[in-house]
Amino acid sequence: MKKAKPTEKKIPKSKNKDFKITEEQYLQLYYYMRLTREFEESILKLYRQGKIVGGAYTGNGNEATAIGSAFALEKQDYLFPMHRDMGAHLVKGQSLRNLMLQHLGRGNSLSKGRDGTGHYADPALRIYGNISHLGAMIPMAAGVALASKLRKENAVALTYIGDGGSNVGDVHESLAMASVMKLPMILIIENNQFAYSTPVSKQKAMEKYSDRAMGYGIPGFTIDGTDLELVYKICKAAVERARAGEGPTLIESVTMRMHGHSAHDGAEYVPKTLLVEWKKKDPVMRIEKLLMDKKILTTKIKEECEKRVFAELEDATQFAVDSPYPPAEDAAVGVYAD
Amino acid sequence: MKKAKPTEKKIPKSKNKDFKITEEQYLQLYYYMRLTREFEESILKLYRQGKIVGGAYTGNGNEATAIGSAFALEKQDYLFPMHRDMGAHLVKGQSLRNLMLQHLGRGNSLSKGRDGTGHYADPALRIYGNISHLGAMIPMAAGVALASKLRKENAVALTYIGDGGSNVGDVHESLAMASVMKLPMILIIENNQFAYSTPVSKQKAMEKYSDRAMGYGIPGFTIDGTDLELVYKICKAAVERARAGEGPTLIESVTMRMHGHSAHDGAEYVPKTLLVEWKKKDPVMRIEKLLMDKKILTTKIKEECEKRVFAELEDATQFAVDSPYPPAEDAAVGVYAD
Amino acid sequence: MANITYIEAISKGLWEEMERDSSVFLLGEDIGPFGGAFKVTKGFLQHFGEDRVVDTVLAETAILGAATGAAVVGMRPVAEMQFADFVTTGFSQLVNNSASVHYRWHIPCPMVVRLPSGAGIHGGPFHSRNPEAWFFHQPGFKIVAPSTPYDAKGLIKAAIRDNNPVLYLEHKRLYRHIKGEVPETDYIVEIGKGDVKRIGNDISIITYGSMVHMALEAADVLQNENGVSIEVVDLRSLMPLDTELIYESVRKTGKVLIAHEDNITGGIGGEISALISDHCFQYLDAPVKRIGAIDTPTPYSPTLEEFFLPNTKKMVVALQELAAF
Amino acid sequence: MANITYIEAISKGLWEEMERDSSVFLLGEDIGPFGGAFKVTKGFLQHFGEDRVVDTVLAETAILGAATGAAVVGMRPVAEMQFADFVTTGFSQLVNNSASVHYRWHIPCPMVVRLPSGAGIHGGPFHSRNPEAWFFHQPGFKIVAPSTPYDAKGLIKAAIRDNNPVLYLEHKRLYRHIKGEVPETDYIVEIGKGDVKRIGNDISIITYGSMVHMALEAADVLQNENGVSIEVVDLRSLMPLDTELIYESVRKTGKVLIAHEDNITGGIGGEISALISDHCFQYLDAPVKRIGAIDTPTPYSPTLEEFFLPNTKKMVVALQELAAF
Ligand SMILES: Cc1ncc(C[n+]2csc(CCOP(=O)(O)OP(=O)(O)O)c2C)c(N)n1
Ligand SMILES: Cc1ncc(C[n+]2csc(CCOP(=O)(O)OP(=O)(O)O)c2C)c(N)n1
Ligand SMILES: [Mg+2]
Ligand SMILES: [Mg+2]
Repeated sequence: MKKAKPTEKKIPKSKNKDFKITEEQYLQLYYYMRLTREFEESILKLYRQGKIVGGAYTGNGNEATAIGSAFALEKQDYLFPMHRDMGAHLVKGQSLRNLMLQHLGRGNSLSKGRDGTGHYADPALRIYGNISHLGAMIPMAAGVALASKLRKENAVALTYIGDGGSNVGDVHESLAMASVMKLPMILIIENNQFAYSTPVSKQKAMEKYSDRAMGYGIPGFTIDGTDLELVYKICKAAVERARAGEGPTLIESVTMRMHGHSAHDGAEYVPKTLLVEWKKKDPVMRIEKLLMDKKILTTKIKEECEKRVFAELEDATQFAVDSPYPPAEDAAVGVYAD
Repeated sequence: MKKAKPTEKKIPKSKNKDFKITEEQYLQLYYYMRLTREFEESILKLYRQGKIVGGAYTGNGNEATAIGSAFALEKQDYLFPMHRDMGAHLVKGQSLRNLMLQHLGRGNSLSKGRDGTGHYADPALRIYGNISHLGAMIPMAAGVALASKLRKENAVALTYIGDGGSNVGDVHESLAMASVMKLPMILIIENNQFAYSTPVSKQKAMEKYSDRAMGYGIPGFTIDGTDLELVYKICKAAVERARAGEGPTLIESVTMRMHGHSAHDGAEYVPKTLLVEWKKKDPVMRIEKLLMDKKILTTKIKEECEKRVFAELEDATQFAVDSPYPPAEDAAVGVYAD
Repeated sequence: MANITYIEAISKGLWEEMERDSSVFLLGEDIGPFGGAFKVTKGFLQHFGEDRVVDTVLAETAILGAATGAAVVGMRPVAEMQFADFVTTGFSQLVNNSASVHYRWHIPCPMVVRLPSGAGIHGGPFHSRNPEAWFFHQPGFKIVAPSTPYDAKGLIKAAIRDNNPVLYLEHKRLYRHIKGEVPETDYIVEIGKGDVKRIGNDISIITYGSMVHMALEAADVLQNENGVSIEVVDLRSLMPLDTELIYESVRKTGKVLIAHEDNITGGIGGEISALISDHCFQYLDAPVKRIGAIDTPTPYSPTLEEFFLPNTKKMVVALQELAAF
Repeated sequence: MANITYIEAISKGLWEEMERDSSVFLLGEDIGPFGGAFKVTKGFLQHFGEDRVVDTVLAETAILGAATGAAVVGMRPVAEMQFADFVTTGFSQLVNNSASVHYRWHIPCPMVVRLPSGAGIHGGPFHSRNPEAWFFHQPGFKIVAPSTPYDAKGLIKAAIRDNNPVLYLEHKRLYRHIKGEVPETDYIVEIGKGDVKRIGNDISIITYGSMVHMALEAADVLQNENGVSIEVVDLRSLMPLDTELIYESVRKTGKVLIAHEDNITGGIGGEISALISDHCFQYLDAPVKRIGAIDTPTPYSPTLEEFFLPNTKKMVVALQELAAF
């Protein structure tokens, strides 16, 4: 039995040694980062206008984690995103229109208005959204990883949980199952310092969440979740490992929830200094600066990107706002499949 | 934050340096070891005679773990034993008669015949028996530890789980809660190589169960569970730590389930060589030999002990067999407390 | 007397019981400095301190199990589920441990689980649960579901003083929507006692929680538009049920509409209907009718949710049909 | 045709479906080399291999969640709970995920959960559960409960072919107790269709599972001792209910006894009674009666358990009272 090291901060050596990010990929990533940030700003605006049906959860601060991780997946891989992972939906191919329709609860949304926000599934893209119960998707992700293994699909299941949600029993049972069966599953613990109002110091007594990996005999990493490249590379290695049949990986991605828990929450309980500190590591700014420094991003490209983002958002918002709610009687159908 | 070491095999240094076992205590321990072994043999005999109401679970191989751990408790401490911990009940003060009555489902049993085996509570002795659902007692033990902390009772809650049962979500949630709140709780994982028919290699992918301690920032130990002295001393240290307000400890006690899962199970799936190997470490033999070597136990004392054990068992068995089942209509009362 | 909201009444009841009995303590997620997702426990931490207002890790099994353990050794924990929906995550603790402690161990288990329940706030499938039927079927629980500030305060106080696990359903839509007169002196509403919220002669509505208000509105409509006199029986306690009060009303009116917001099939309305049929057979002038949510998860979109839920209009239609029978 | 036991019928049905469809696989605790606690899957591992007979860690949430996940991506998992009681440990997965997948996602969730259920074997409070009522109340499940080897095989096959989460209640007391003729050719018992196990004119017993056999015995007694003709309706499917079959029988007899082994209060008998009252009101010659376990946990001692459970004798008394009404 291989002895898991408590935490490895370095990127594990790849067998392909092929984690280099091309210029084109950098620009793609930049686009997704901007798009995600602006999409969520739009959601907040729509919320303030009373157009969102229920609550609105955003992932400001979490973009690099969501995007970097999903970018490590291939088409055949399965994504089980959480409520702060809008960027992962986008990277996996989801359209802005569909995401907007979900938030506005429209009849032509993927869930046909039966559920909101990221709570939908899109089998063609292999995206399976969360339910509200924290941790409840992870056993399902393990099951999908099991199906992939049994069918020799060579597909990996990537899923997420928060620092608070990681304490739910479902997480433990899934990791126990996945580790014993060497299932191709990756779990990212998004430690964004808070679970609703509760600081992470009241959710854990150990140093870092990746300390839990050893308890399952799997590799564990704790990384700076605002560093897009790092997230991508660690996840790519984990995907490779999973695909090779070596089993799951646990990754703690350390970030900050820069907004309230949901749009209605002013988050007065968050020390202002913490926000100031983390603002310096804003993941969108970080990647922008990096690409500027690398001369991959120019002012011109940036402006084009912005234009594209705003145009797409404009289109999606208008499309969603113009779409009707589902007909009322529709509520009664579809409990059972035929 | 103190960094938990993955596993510490040595007994942690006591503040009292007072873990010495007196001769009298040694003989007490020996008595409990013999009593437990013989009690469970009696249960198996009664089972074969069709006198046990339901299933019969025994802890042959686990005596040192059950007895050594419970011996580390004081009167004010709380015991939440599992199905292989008959010895712990006895050490904590439970009478043979009561245990026999439980197994025979009699009306004058502590549960008044509503539940069997170790499934009873005895508040005076601070024993709270398990339910069948594996892991389900641990959140309750955490709650009792919390009550102890809130009331400044200075009492510790000791509980157990199997190698299989340790995968149930309840275990994780309880450890998360207990570690964050620094509750005076001790969890012993009784790794007896099998969970029913399933070998431990199919229950875990890590090296040892104590590797999970680090994931909660608490001390973890993996010890030879057939070594009565070692079990006692580790547990004593854990109790001391808990009482000092330093929080929970996780102890993996490695043993072997020398009988079937329950009395009806022939355990054909257990490799004979494994039984032969572990037979050499029979915990009752081990303590007997140790005490003989130490000249604490003499043939005469041994014979007296046996006489006492058999007489007590005779009494308890007869008492229980002679006791009536509860009156049928009794089933309808007592769902609610007044 | 003070004119306060439903949610203020719950807070006040909790507060008074904590003042009265030092073995009462609260535990749950975000209930401390934050005062809870709905602010029921706002200010409690400051007043009662960390040993009485215990913020927990995010883990319902641990919360409910810990509450059970603490109760068994003589504390009086009040556990908050952030939404009633999340009680499913700790289901085993409640139905296996809490409910059976007294029957199997002969020890009281004086705990309260607060369950912010109910739909109508566009919460979607996972923030809209009415969880009562599951626990109604498990021997060992008491279940209460107040509809007014008066009952909310009286029942939370009774629940805390009860020696059994009590599930306290507080309807989220009533929180700030309903106001009422509440005594500032100590009182309780006895668990197991319903309340006739409107006296009538022609049809009985048997209901509880948020539906009481719709029933009263529907009764007005029936009176004004159809001259039909409706009696509204507010159960307040779902377990034990005040069967005498139900039967008395049915024997008088001979016609019954049972109304709950929960899904109809397998809801507690079925049991109530069965009890009425069994015990009031010769008094019934019409079939016992039920109204509730349709048998689907709670949908998210406003159009769907409206179709899904019972409401005053639908009750009026059902009552008119009954009246015409 | 072969004369086999109830448990053999389940095994055979499973085996045939696994032969027929390679997307069917089994998962659960001790189901591999050991063949399961009750030996339903004995020999399966050897024949179908490790990818079709998956021994899991001891963790019901993981088992039920993994089954749901695998089903959603097109497999047909059959999950075994070692005892039905332990489904409570994975309750959230079933009621939140499995049940709502199709309604919310529009994707089929073709999974089966095998639930060795029922009391009468001195299993005590935690090895005797009849878990149907909880899931009956959650929209999204189908629930079946065979009483004979024929139905057991036909229903496990139908359950596996169904595109929804199906809870398959197999009564432990019937496993080796009941034998019957079972075709060796392929057949299914359609989910949602009940079966009249005995035709009669005076009283209908509506029942399922182990109680069917008691009902048949009680019917004999009534016929022989009282000259009363009893119809025994075996529901077989609890969800969806074959309401037409129920109503037809009630319209004929005018008197009904609903019988289930589960606790009475909040059991599915309440719903059935309510449906009958609502839809057969003018045909009823007596109150709809129910018989079931009393409202306590399942006690351990034989004397208590006997008092707790319904049985043939108690049914006879209830039927005689109905006959005399
Ligand atoms: C099982 C469960 N319990 C409680 C909640 C209520 N709730 C929703 S989000 C949240 C905080 C989540 O914190 P964390 O897991 O850290 O994720 P974050 O929102 O910070 O990304 C809580 C308590 C829930 N959704 N599910
Ligand atoms: C939650 C739960 N699932 C399944 C079972 C059925 N069961 C009873 S004991 C057992 C094996 C337990 O193995 P382990 O935890 O290693 O304890 P041991 O019996 O070996 O001491 C199983 C599967 C149970 N009691 N509880
Ligand atoms: Mg967080
Ligand atoms: Mg074991």
